[in-house]
This record gives sequence, C-alpha cells and structure tokens, in this order.
Amino acid sequence: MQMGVDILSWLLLTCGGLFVLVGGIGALRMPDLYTRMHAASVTDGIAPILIVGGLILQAGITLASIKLAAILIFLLLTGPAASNALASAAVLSGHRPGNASEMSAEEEA
Amino acid sequence: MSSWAPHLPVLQVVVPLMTAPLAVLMPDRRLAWALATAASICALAIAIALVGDVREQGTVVYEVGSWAPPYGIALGVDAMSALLLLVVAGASTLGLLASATSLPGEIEPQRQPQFYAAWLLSLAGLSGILVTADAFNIFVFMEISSLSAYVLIAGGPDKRALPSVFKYLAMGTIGATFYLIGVGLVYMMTGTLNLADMEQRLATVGDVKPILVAAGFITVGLALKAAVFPLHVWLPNAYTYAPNVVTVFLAACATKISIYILIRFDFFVFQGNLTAHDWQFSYFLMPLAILGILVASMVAIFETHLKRLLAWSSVAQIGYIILGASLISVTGLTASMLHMFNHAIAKGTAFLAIACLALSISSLDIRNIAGVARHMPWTMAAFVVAGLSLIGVPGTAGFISKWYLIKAALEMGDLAFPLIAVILIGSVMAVIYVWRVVESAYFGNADAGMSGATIKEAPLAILIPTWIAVMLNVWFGLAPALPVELSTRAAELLMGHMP
Amino acid sequence: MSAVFGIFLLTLMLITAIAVVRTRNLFVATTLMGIFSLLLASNFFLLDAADVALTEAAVGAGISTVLFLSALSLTAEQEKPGHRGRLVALAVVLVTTLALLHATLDSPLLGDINAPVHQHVAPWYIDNTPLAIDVPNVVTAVLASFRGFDTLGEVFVVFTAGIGVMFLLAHYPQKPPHQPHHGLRHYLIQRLVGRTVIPFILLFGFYVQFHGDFGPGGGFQAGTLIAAGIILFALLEGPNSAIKVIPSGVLKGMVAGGALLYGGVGVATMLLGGTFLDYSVLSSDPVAGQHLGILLIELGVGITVTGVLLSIFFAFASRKHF
Amino acid sequence: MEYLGLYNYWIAVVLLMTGFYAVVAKRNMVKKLIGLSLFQAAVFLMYITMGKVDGGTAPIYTAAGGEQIFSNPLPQVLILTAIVVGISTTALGLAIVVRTKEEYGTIEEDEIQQIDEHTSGGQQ
Repeated sequence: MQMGVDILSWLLLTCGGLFVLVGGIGALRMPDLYTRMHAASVTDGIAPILIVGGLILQAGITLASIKLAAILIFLLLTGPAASNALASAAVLSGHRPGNASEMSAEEEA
Repeated sequence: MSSWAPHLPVLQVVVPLMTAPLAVLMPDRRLAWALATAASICALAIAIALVGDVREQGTVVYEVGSWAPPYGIALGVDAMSALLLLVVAGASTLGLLASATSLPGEIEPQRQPQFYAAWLLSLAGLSGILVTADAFNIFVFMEISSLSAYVLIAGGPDKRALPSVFKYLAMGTIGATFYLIGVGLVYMMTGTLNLADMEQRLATVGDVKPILVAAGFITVGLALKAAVFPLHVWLPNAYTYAPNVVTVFLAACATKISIYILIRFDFFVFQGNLTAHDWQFSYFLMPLAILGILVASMVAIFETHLKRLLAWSSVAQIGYIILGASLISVTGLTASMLHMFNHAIAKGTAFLAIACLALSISSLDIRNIAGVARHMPWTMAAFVVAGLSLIGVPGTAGFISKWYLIKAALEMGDLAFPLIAVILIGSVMAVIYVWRVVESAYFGNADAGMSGATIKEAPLAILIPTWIAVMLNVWFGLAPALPVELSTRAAELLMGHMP
Repeated sequence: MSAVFGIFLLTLMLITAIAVVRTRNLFVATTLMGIFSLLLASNFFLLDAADVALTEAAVGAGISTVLFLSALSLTAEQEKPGHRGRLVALAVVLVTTLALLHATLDSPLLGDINAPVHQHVAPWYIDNTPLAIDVPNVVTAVLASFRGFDTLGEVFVVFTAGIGVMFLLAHYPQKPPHQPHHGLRHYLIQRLVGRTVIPFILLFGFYVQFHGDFGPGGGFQAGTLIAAGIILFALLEGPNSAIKVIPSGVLKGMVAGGALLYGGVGVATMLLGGTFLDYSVLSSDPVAGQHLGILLIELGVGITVTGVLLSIFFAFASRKHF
Repeated sequence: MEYLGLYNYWIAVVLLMTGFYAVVAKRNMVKKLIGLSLFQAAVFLMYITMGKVDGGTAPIYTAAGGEQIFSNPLPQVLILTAIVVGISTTALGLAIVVRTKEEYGTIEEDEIQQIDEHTSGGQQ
C-alpha cells in the first residue's frame, strides 16, 4: 500500500515538474505579452495542483497536509486573479494583441 | 533621585527615547518643544549624575533584563562615555533652547512635533551608543541616530538638502554595514558580542585572517561615519543645507561618537590581541589625519558660504582628534578625548552664532554680512569667541586640547617636529579663515552689504543659549579640571588594554 | 542532499542579483528584487532560520516591493545610461572583494559543529530557555527577553522611519490633493477575490502575532502581514476608502502607541523593582512574568510595525503626480 | 569537498560586491537604493550561514522532544533586527527620492548636480 502511494506521489511530482518546465519554456519562446501569459499561467494553474497533490500524498493524514491544502486553495484563488489583472492592465496601457512583427516594432519604438 | 540611582545608565537612553513618541502625539508645536527641552535637560542632569558616579566608582555597570553580560546586554559607563554624554546632552539642550526662535522660520508649525521627535531619537541613539557595551547594540543605536539625523537634515526649507542627505544616507548605511560585517567576522571567531568578553576570547584565537579583515572593515566603516579625511565628502553639504539648529547639534557631537566607537572597539578588543596592531592603527590613521587637517583647512580658507566654511573646519578638527588618537600614548589619547569635548563647545557656539545671524540675513555669504557687527554686536562677539576657541588661543577651551596635542607630539621623539609643524600650520590656517569672517563682519562697509535698516540684533531667546555656550568656552578654557581629569582617566583605561 | 539545493538556490540568487543591477527598467529591477528576496527566504529556510525566512519573505518580497513600486509610480520608470565613474567603482569593489575573500579562507566551514560560534553563548541560550522562560521558540525568547534591549532599539528604528517619512512627505509643494482615487473599482474579479482573501490574510497575521512563542513568528512578521492585508484592501478599493477604515489619527496613535507600550513594559519592570526589561518581576512566578512580558512587547512591536508600514504606504499613495 | 563549505560565504561576498558596485557606480537614486538593499541582504546571508549546524533543525522545541541538534539562534536574532533596519533605511531613502523628484524634476544625480551648479551659479 505504502509502495503504491509513494509511486503515485512520485508520478504526480514529476508531472508537476514537467508542467513547470513547459510553462517556463513557453514564457521564453512565445512572441508577445499575451501568449507569454498563457504559457506562464500553466505554472500558475495545473502545476501547483500536481505538486501539492504529490506532497499531500507524501505527508499522509497529518496537520501538514491540511496546511498544504490551504496553500493550494490560496494559490488557485490568487493565481488567475493576478493574471487577469495583468492582462487588463496591459490592454488598458494600449498593448494591442496584434501579430508578432508589429508588436516587436512597437516595443522598439 | 536615590531610588533611581542604580538605573541611571539605562535612564540616560530611556528618557529621550520614550518622550519621542509622546512629542509626536503633541497637538501643538510649543507643547512638543517644551516636552523635548524638558527631556533634554533631564538627560543632561542624568549625565552630570553619571559623571559623579564614574568619578567615584570608575565604571558603572547595568545589566538590562538582569541577564549576566555575555548572555544579556550589559551597559557600561566609564570616564570616556561620561565625558561624551555631557557633550551630547549639553549640545542637545542648547540646540533645543535655540530652536524655539530659529525653527519657526524654517519648518511649518504642523510638522514641528515630528521634528522634535526625530531630535529626541537622535539624542537617544547617540546616548545609547555611549552607554552600551554590546557590539551589535552599538549598531542598532547607530542606526537610530543616523536615521533621525537624515530626517532632521532633510526637513529643512532648502531644496539642496535633499540630494546631499541622500548621499549622506548612502554613505552612512554603507559605513554602518561595514561595521556590521566587521562585528560579524569577530563574532564568527569568538562566539560572543559583549566587548569585554570578546577581548578575552580573542586572546585564544589570535591572528586569524577573519579578525584582521574585521579590524579593517570596522576601521573603514567607522571612518566613513566619522567623516575622516578621504571619506568626508558627505559632510560639507549635509551640514550646510540642514536647518541651522540641526547643524549646531550634529556638528557638536554626531561625528565624534563614531570616533568614540572606533577608539573603544579598537583599543578594547583588537589592540591587546593582534600583533603590531598599534603600528597598523597609527600608520593608517595618522597620514589621513594630517592630510585632513591641511586640505580641509585650505578649502575652508577659500570658502565663501559661512556654514560650509565651518563644516570644512569641522573636517579639519576631526583630523586633530584622529591625530591625537593615532599617537597611541596616554597624552595622545587624552588630547584626542579633550579635543572632542572642546571642539564640540567651540563649534557649537560658532553654529549658534550663525543661527542668530540667519534670523536677519537671508544668504549666509561672507559678502552679505559686511559691517553686520554694528547691528548685531552680541552675535558677532559670540562668533569671535568661538573663532578664538577654534584657533586655540590661550584662555579658551580650544587652547587646552591644542596644548595637550603638542605635549603628546613632543613625546614622539623623531616624529615630534613634523607633527608640531602640522598642528601649528593648522592653527594658522584657522586664524586665516576665522579672520576673513571677522574682518568682513566688523570692518566691511555697511552699504556694500544688505541695507542697514533691516538688520536688528537677534532676539534674546536665542542669544541666551549662545552666550551660555560662550561662557562654557571661557570656563573650560580657564578651569579645565573636569574634562582633563575625565580624559586622562579614559586614556589610562584605553592604554591599559595595550599588550 | 540539501547542500545541492543550497548551491542551486544560491547560484540562482546570484544570477537574479546581477540581472537586477544590469537592467535599466526600474519596474523590472523591482520585480527581480522580489524574486531575489523570495530566493533568499528559501535559502534561509534551508539554513534552519525559519523566523528569518518568514520575515525576509514578508518584508523583502512583500513590503519592499510595494514601497519601491509606489515610489516609482511617483518618479521615473527608466534609468538613464551613465558611464561616468565606472572604473573607479570597479577598483573600489575589487579591493573590498579581495579583502573579504581573504577573510573567508580561515573561517569555519558551513555547518561544522565545533565552530567557535556554537561554543560559548548559543548553547547557554538553548539550554536555559526551557528553564528560565519556558518558551518553545528559542529565537523569540532571545529576541524578546535575553536581548530585549536590541529589539527595543529596533522598534524605535521602525518608529524613526515612520515619523521620518510622514515628516518629509507631509510637505506638499501645492495644496494637498483630494482627487478621488477609486482604485481598481471596476475590476470585479480582483475585488471579489480580494474580498475573500483579505480576512484570511489578517487572520493569519494575528495567528503569527500570538503564535510567536511557539513557532516561527512574532511582532515584526505579524505587523508586516496585517499591513500587507490592509494595503491589498487599499489597492483594490482605493486609498480614500482604506483611510476611512483606519483614519490617520488612529494610525499616528498606533505608531506612537506600540513604541510606548514596549518602553512602558520596561519602565514598569523598573518600577516593580527589577532592572529595565526584566519581565520576571511582572508577576509572582518569574516564568509567567516572562510569558506576559514577551506577549506584551510582541504586541507593541506588532502595533508599531503595522502603523508605520500603513502610514508610509498612505503617505506615498495619497501623493498626486507632480 | 572542503571548499563546498565556503560556497555560501563566496556567494555572500559576490552579492555584497554586486550591491556595493550598484551603489557606487549607478547614478539613478532608486537603483542606488536597490543596490543598498542587495548589499545588506548579502550581509544577512553571511550571518545566517555562520549559524547553521550540520543535521541541525530550527531552534524550536517541538512536542516530540528528545535530543535534537539545534542551529545557532543568535545570528537569527541579529538578522531579524538587521532586516527591519534595512527596510526602514529603504523607506526613508524612497521618501527622499520622491521629494527630490518634486523639487528637481529628476532622480538622476548628474542632472541634479547640473541644476545645482546652474542655480548656485546665479545666486553666488
């Protein structure tokens, strides 16, 4: 039984790690602000669920796992709200989601 | 007072510290001023009582929270700190008495309670440094006094105060952090923060690399805070553009406390344990002191703004204090401690006279005060006495410390002649820059300067503290028994720690 | 194993620091400083400094970023390139670096048990805390009782910063502005999320305040967290409505009151016959006295830090663009 | 392996110098303040690295009790004080920067010096 839980939590942690990696590479490779935000919100969305899930499995039924669950809820609440604020601020400050070439020109100006 | 007698060292810090938040809560500026002055006078009374205790018992020790020294924080007041406590409390009291008339012209009434709170915090920070015997506690109180000094300087009406206080903040914080690095390295090798305990445990550790670097960092950090010659660039502008009353207080005691920490830390902790450290200490600081005296006096001669002239003269006088300390002899250290005391009185009087002048003359330029002595005889007379004391004319406080400095130089054998030459050249340069001001004030033709009608003598409320300072100058010039005794005991205490 | 984590985090921190110095956009530099503080906090946690990690995260990543951003909104966003004095600076920096590296050659290695630091004063604290003060968190015991005078000085450093900022920024070149600044009023999502999260932030702040004796926590961290909660409310609902929640008179009372409470406890112990800040005289049983003393001064610290951080933020926020 | 123990100190030294360089070389006042807080953060790291004990835990007595090795509490207490001192200095520095921007219109030290020389030239 313990063996199964360990393997499952190990699996979850690795997937979470991979998703963070994907999000990081996406944030670098994407051309303009909005697409980068899509990539970055991967590390904000799915990755914490997987990683914290893996940790809760490791911690078992203890006070620590309740605290971990609270952290997960806090992350899931504030992450998307922050991305939303960032996106609307970008729209307000005149960042049109145009194609990459026009965008980079405008950034250079 | 008998029930409070054992608590005196901690009360010296707690009284100004606790009245600062009260001063902020005061609705009216006059109430805040009254509270601040009462706290300052009370601090002066405690300092005088402490001097009495020190002359009887030698060192007054106080354990905060009744935990034994290396584990808790212990306070220790000896001859050295008692002497400087008198300077700090006295300068603060005179400054506050003068601020009643000098401040309204510079700071709006609704902001004055916070000004007085910052003043009390600076007083508490400086007293805290003098009273404590714990290396990290010195850092905390150094930060309190520095932060409140930045607030005091930046509050003035002159917009040029802002960039100069920013430079002072940057350099002061770097100096304090260098001191923190030095204390950290010494703590790494000894495991304790109490100065006396540190000295004993250092003997077993000996000349290890971190300790040598720690001595270097502490000396450079505190030299930066004390505006020793090459690291003094923040001082002239900071003192020139600060409110006049703040310059009185800071010029009298702020930089001297950093020199006090340097001397106490170096002699109490390093001198006994590091080989040839006395050679390093004197041959690092003596050239800087000599350069400081000569270059700063030279710049002061060609300076036209009155406050900047006196600020450069302060850099030169700090050179004298460091020169005395770097001779590493009982008379040398006595001369250094004496000059801290006497220069505080002389420079305090000079800046008080400037504060009186500033009430009726807008821009403190030598050309603008032409012939002002006829309209402001008392103010200029005070400035003349202060100038004489700066030069070191017999009969004034300045002479006593110059006399001990020359006596100490004589003991240095082959170095005697060049040292005396430097001291005399410094005094001659002081004569020149004081004479330029006096000549313009007394013999300049009145019509060239401001129109005679508007200038009238400074009000009595500010003349009283100025003339109290003048009387102190003359009193400690003629009867210097107390400062000389305290300085000699301090010097013997310091030299006791030599190998 | 944790050494590898340490080295990884330290190297990452160094890269962030160099990026902070090189970048010319000040907003980017401030955000990178936030990342730097978070990495520093996780490093502290690896080095078994739980209290310091909590403080560094709350102060370094939280309040410091808020202060820098609010100041930057009033000043410039871009730093102008300047190359004057680069060589002199490099020379000075190199000399100091060599001196410091020279110092580390003989210093004890990371974590070796018989380093002088762990011999003299530290074991005494660890052994005597359960006896004299009986508080699980040794750091809080040392901070509040053994070296209480340091912390008193520290509260007055915060107090000085508070009145200093109020003193400097109370000086308005023109008439003080009263323009209605309504914050992110029409951002429904943020206000909803904010309204659900803020009570928990304040609750966590109070938990840290009164939990300081048993786990990592204490006055400073609690003050920072509570101030962060109220600043978040001010950002969402606009500073004017936040000032309605905590009027400036109350703020000034909090700033001065906390410092007076801490000093008052010290004076009270003197009146009761002990030395300054000797809490054992506060009640018949010395250990209970220590508990009471530590609780009171942590409260004083928490009130002052909250008051100061809020008054600094409001001083910056209520300033109009000039 | 022996030098691995000093890695923390070397990183602290390089961080110290990055901050110190930023304070000395950069002309923008806000960048100087950022350099100052970097400079102080490096000193904090140096202090806390001293306090670490191999296999030690945070110095908190847990219910589990029993013989545990604790890391040194004293550097942590000192650094709690130093962090607060650092943030107070930064807050005061930022207030001065905001006031300078209002009085001079710029926060670059070179431009401020030019404005001063220009105005003081007139007044002298």
